[in-house]
Amino acid sequence: MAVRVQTNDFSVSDEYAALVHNNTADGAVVSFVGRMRDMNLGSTVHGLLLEHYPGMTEKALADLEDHARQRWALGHVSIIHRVGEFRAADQIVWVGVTSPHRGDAFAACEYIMDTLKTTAPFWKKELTKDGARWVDARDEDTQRAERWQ
Amino acid sequence: MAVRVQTNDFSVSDEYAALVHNNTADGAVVSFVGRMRDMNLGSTVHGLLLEHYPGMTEKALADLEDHARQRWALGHVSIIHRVGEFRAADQIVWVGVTSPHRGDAFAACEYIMDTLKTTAPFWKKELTKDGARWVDARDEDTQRAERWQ
Amino acid sequence: MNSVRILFFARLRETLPQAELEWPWASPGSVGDLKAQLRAQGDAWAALDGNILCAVNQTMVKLDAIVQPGDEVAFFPPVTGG
Amino acid sequence: MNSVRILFFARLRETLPQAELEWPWASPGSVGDLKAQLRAQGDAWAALDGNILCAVNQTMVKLDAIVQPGDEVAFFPPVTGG
Repeated sequence: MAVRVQTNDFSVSDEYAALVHNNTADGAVVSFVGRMRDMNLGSTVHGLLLEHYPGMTEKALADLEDHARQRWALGHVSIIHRVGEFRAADQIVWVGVTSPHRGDAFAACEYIMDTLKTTAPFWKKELTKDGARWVDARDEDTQRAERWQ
Repeated sequence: MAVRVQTNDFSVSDEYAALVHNNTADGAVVSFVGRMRDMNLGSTVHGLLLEHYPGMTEKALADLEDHARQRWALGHVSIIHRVGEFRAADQIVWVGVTSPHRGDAFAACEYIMDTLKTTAPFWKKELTKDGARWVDARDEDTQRAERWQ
Repeated sequence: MNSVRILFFARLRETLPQAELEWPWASPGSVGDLKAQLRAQGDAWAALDGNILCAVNQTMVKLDAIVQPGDEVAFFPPVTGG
Repeated sequence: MNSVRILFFARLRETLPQAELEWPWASPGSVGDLKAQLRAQGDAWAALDGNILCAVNQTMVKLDAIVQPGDEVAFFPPVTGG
């Protein structure tokens, strides 16, 4: 499949359809959608800016797909990460994985998200009533990523 | 949300839309779709019959949702399992879960599928060129379900 | 009520002489007792000997669970949905 | 080529005096050396002292990785996408 970094929105329906099109070998399809929450650390967040490192982001996502394929039996993999400006409930990231095996599909999808969180060069800046603030990396994300090593 | 046992197909697009409708609290959406494969145990499978225990199936799926909610912080949960006759690539089962937390959404979705596989009263019968055969339960499924206990 | 309603599913439903039946059951007893009574009807009921699961009133139970008169009892092979 | 191109992102990009620059780099040396040279320009570059990640030619590396003349080097805070 493909990885994409884009400002425009994606359609879960279209992305799902692409994963299963002409695919009778894979019984399992696992997908993750990351959306903007309206609350974080107690303040109401009314907007989000997502900055990235153009070029490296695409490379980092492609590497994630490669590493996942080395580890699990996967059919199709698609990763989309949006950048730019977001409002509450906007879709930010999509990861879709198909496999003949349910366990492989779940593991690969979660691995990609966990590892993306610590290795792909995206940075979030939240807009709250008290102003803009860069989001700090969370220890929990580091720990979740380390489980896969 | 709801659990449903039905003969008719479901729309991934509609089910996803229902999970996130008016939902700005949950940043994570994980979904699983189980589809009919055209191969199993080395034979080409051209059809599948899915029998169930009416009444108990709905109860078993509702129990799965309850147990998942006791264990993880979940927003919406939907579980759909079809019964009847299937062809290759047909959709059989849908599990969709939302949560403020990515880890909870992944765990709950996988827990529901793993536990469904060993506790919900559905039985598959495969139609192959050599005739019909009941699908045997797999040790792997039992082991996957036991991980959650 | 002095009987239980018994249902069989999947391979059992096809293999046993009956897919469902009413069975005399005047007082509480275990699932294991009920299964033994059914099996004692003859070799046509041998399919009950294998790895068979049981639900009482639509909840999965073990062989030592108690069946009350009026209960719905189901026997079936390990499940294979999903 | 006797320089490297340096990029900063997110909080670093906003905090440091420059968002990107060309830096003289005539022969191979470590990321740690390069970072120390940048930091030595003055306290306006103190933001480099924290927990800062580095990528050379768009691959994440550690401080002991070697930077060649002509490389693209990026410094940035821990990532927070997804």
